[in-house]
Amino acid sequence: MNTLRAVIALLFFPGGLFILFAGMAYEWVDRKLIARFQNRIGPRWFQPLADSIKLLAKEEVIPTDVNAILFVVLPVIALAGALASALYVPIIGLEPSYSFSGDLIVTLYLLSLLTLCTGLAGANTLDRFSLVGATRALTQMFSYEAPVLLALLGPAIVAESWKISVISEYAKSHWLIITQPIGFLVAVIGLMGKLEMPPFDAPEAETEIVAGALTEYSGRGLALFHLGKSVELMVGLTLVTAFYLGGVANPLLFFAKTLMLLVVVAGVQSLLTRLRIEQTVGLWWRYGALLALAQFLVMIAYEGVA
Amino acid sequence: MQSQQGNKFTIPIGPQHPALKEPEHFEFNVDGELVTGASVRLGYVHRGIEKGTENRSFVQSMYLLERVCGICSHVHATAFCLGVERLAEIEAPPRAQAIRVLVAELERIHSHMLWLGVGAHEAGFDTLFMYSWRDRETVLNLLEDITGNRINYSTNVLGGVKCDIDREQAAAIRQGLDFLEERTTHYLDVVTSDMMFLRRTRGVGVMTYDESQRLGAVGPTARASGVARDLRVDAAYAAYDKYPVNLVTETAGDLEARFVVRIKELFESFRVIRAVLDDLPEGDLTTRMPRRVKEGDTISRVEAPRGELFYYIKSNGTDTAERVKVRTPTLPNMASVLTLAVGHQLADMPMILVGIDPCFSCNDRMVSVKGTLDSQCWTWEQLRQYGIEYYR
Amino acid sequence: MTLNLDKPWQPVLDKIKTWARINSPWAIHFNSGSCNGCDIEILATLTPRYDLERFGVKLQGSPRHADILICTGPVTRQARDRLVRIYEQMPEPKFVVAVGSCALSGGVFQGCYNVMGGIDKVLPVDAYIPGCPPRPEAIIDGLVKLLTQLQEGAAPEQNEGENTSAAAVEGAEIQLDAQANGEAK
Amino acid sequence: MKLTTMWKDALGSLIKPAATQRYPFVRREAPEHLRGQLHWDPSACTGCGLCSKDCPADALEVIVLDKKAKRFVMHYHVDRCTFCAQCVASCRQGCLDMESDEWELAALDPRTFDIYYGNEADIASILDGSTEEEAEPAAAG
Repeated sequence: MNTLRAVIALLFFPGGLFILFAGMAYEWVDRKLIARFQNRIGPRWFQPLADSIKLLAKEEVIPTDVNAILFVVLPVIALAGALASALYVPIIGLEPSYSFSGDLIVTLYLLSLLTLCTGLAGANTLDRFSLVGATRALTQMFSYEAPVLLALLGPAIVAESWKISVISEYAKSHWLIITQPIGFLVAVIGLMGKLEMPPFDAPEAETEIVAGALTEYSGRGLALFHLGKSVELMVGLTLVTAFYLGGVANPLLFFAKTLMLLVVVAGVQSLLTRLRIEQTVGLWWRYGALLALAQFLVMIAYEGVA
Repeated sequence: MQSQQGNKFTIPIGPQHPALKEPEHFEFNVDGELVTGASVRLGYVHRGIEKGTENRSFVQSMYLLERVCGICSHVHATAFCLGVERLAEIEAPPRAQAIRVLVAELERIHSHMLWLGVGAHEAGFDTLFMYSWRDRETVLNLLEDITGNRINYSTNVLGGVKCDIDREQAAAIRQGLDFLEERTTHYLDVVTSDMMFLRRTRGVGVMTYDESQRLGAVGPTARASGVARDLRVDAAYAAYDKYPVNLVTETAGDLEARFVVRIKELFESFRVIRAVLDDLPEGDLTTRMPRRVKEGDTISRVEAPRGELFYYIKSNGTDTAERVKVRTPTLPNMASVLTLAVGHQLADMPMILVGIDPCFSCNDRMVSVKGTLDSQCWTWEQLRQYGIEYYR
Repeated sequence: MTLNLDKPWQPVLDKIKTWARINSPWAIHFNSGSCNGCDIEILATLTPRYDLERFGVKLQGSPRHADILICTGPVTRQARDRLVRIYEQMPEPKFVVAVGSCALSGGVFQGCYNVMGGIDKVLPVDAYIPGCPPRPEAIIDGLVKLLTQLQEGAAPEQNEGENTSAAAVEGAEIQLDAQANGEAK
Repeated sequence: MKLTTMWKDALGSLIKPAATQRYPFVRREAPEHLRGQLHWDPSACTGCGLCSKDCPADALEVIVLDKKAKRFVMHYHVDRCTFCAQCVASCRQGCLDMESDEWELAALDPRTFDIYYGNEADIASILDGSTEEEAEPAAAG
C-alpha cells in the first residue's frame, strides 16, 4: 500500500491538488486583505482560480530567438519545486508526508527553485525588462537566502535536529517567537522577499520594468509561475508558523495561526513603499544577516552557560 | 532631446508602459542599475490642435483647446477665453470671473491629488495611491455637481461661464473642502514623515535654484527649487486680484519638496475657494459676445496646475482664429527630467519622471527651435506630409 | 490547438473556459492620442470608489498578460503602429474596448492633420463606450456589457479569434520586445 | 520619521465598510446637472442650425425637410458627441436639453450611436431617401 499512499500524497493530499487549491485560497486571502486595507472590496473568492484557468486556456506565445525548451520547461520546474516542498512541511498542522533527517535543507532549496527558474526564464527571453527583472530577482535571492537560512536554522539548533517534524514537535512546547524574535522577523520578511511581495517587489516592479522576468510569458507559463508562487506562499507560511508560532497543533488552530501571519504579511505589503534593489540588499546584509548572526551568538552563549 | 549618450544597455520606457499612462518614448542607458544617459522621443499624442483651430470658429476652438489636456482642461479654456475676450474688447462679468477662479482651483485640487496618488504608485506605495484617489472623488463629485461632467467641465463660454453656483452647491463645496482639508493634513504628514516613502523621495532628483533657472522649469517643479514664480500672484488674471493667493515655495528641490509644495498648494486652494464662496459677486453669468472678433493679436497667460500656460491668439477679423500658439508647462519641465535622470538608479526613473507631473498630451506640440525649420506659414497638407515623414 | 468536438467533456470544458474568461479579464491600457481625461477615468475605476477588482479586472503592464485592450483617444499617425503591435502581442482570445468619444470616431479631433480617426479604423473593436470622458460607472457598464455578451454567445467570440489569430502568429514571428518600443529611429 | 504613517487608515478600513459603490447592482442617482445624452424638443425649433454650427465635433445635423411646415429631423451622433453642451447654450429657442441621467451609453454595436429625433414618418423618409448618401459615413462611424 506504500505506492498507493505515495500516489495519493503526490497527487491529492498534501501534495498536488490540495496544495494548489489551498495556495490559491491563501492568495485570495492575501489579495482580499490588501484590498480591505485600501478601503476596497477586493476580488471575489474564486478569483485566483478563474485567473489560473483562464491563463491555462489562453494562447501561449513563444517568442522567437529564445530557447523554446527552456521557455516551456522552466515554469514546470518552478511549480514542481514548490509542490515537492509541500511534501516535507506540516501542511495545516498535520505530520509531513515524508520526512528524513536534513529535510529542512532540502525544503529550503526546493523553495529557492522558483526564484532560480524565474531568473533563468527572464534571462532566457531577450526582452530588456525581463533581463533587468532576472538580474534583480537573482540579486535579491543572494541577499535574502543567507539570512533566511540562518533564521530557520535557529529553531533547528535549539531542537538539535535538521528534521522539520522534530523541530515542529519541539516548537509545540516552546513558542520560539518569544525566545528568537529576530529570527522570526527575518524569516517572515525573508518569506516576503522570496515571494517578491511589496516592499520587496523590485524584481517585478510594475512601474519600472513592467512585469520583470515574466514580461514575455503568457498563458500557461504565466499560470504555472503564479501557481508556484501561491503554493510557496502557503508552504512558507506553514513553515514559519510551525517553527515560531507554537508548532503543529490541531488543524483549525494551525490554520488560524497561518491566517494571522498572513494578516501581518498583508499589512506590511500595503503599508510600506517599495525598496530599491540596492536598499533591499543593504537591508538584508547590513541588518538581516547581522542580527540573525547576533542572535546565534546569544543563543550559543546561553546554551554554553546553561 | 538628449543628454549624454553612451553605448550601454538601453532600457526603453514607453510608448506603452505602466508607469506612464500616456505614450511617450524614453530611453535610459544604464550601467547596471545606474542611469548614464537619457533621451526622449516626443510626439505620440501630437494631434495637430493648433492647426485644427484654423478651420474652426472661436466657439468650436474653445472646446478643441479644452481637450489639449484632460486633467487641466479648464485652464486651457480659460486662457483661450480670456485672450479672445480681450481681442473682442469685452469682459466677462465679475460673477463669471469668480466662478472661473473657483473651478480652476477645484481643478487644481483634483490635479494635485491625482498627482500625489500617481507619485505614490510609481514609488510602489499603492495604499497612498488608493486613499488619495478615493478622496479625490470628493472633488470630482463637486465638479460633476457644479458643471455636469467629472473631467472636461466645459464651464467656459466665450464671454462668461455656463454654470452657476447656488447656495446648496456652495454648502456642499464647503463640506467637501472640510473633509479634504483634514485628509490633506494627513497626507502632508505621510509624505514628510513616512520613513520608507522618504527613502524614495528625500534627496532624489535634486534640482537646485540655479539649475531650475537654467533649465527653465516652471510651476510647482520650479517652486520646489525655491523659484518664487506664480502667475496667480505675479500677473493676476480673471478674479485672482480679488482673491489673492500666497506663494508656496520650498528650497530643497528634491522629490520630497515637490510633494510638499503641491500639498501645501492644496491648502491655498482650499482657502481661495472659501474666499470665493464667501464673497461671490452677484450678477450675470455672460456678456454678449460677437461672433466675429476684431483684428489683432494677444497673449494670455494663466497658471495651470503644472505651471505657466501661455496662449498666443491672432485674429483677422473673422469668426476663426488665424493663429493660436500654445505653450504648455510640461515642455519646459521636460528638459529637467533628462538632466536629473543621469546618475540616479533605474528604480528612481519613474519617480523623477512623474516628479514634474508630466502631461504628454499637453506636451506634444510642434515646436520649431530657432533655425531648424524655415519660418513660414505651413498649410494643412504640408503639415500632414511633414507628419507622415516624421513618424515614418 | 484542435478541438475534437466528439469528446463528451468538451462542452463542459468550454463552459469552464468561458466562465474563467468572464471572471478574469485582465486589461492593458493604451493611449493613442487621447487628452488623458479618459486615462485617468480608467485608472479611477481601479480605485476604492469603483474598484474593478471586484470583477477580477487587473491592469497589466505587459500586453502578453492581457485579455482586453482598452484604447483611449483618436489614433494619431505615430501611435498607430504601436497600437497595432500591442494588439498583435496579446495572446488569444483578446478583445478591444474603445473608451471615449475620440476613440469611437475621432470626436473633436476629426479633421486635425495628424489624426486618423477612431480605433475601429485600425483594430476590430468589441465594445464602445461614449462619453467625454465617460464616467467610471459608464466604463464599468461597458465592460459588464462586453462580459455579458461573452457569456451569452461564446460562438461569435471564437469566430473572431480565428480571424485574428493569423495576425497574432505573424506578430509572434517578428522579434518583439515586450513593449512596442524597440522601434528604429 | 515614522516607520509607517498610514496604519490608522488601513486598520480603520478593516472595520469600516469599503468606500466602493456596488455600481452595476446599485445605481447611484446622477447629479442634477449631469450632461448625458442630448434630447431635442421639436416644438420650438426654427431650424436655424446654430447648434450644429457651433458643435465642435459635428455631432449634430439638423435636416430641414420643410421649413414652413416645421418638418425637421435631428440626426445625433452619440459617438462623436463631446457632451460639452455648447448646442444647449447656442439654441435660442431652448429646444435642446442635455441634463439627463442617460449616461450608460456603452454599446457593442456602433450602429446604435446614430440617433434620429423627430417625426417618425420624416425619419423614415430620410432613411429611405438617403441610404446611398448615408451609407459611407454610417459604415465608417
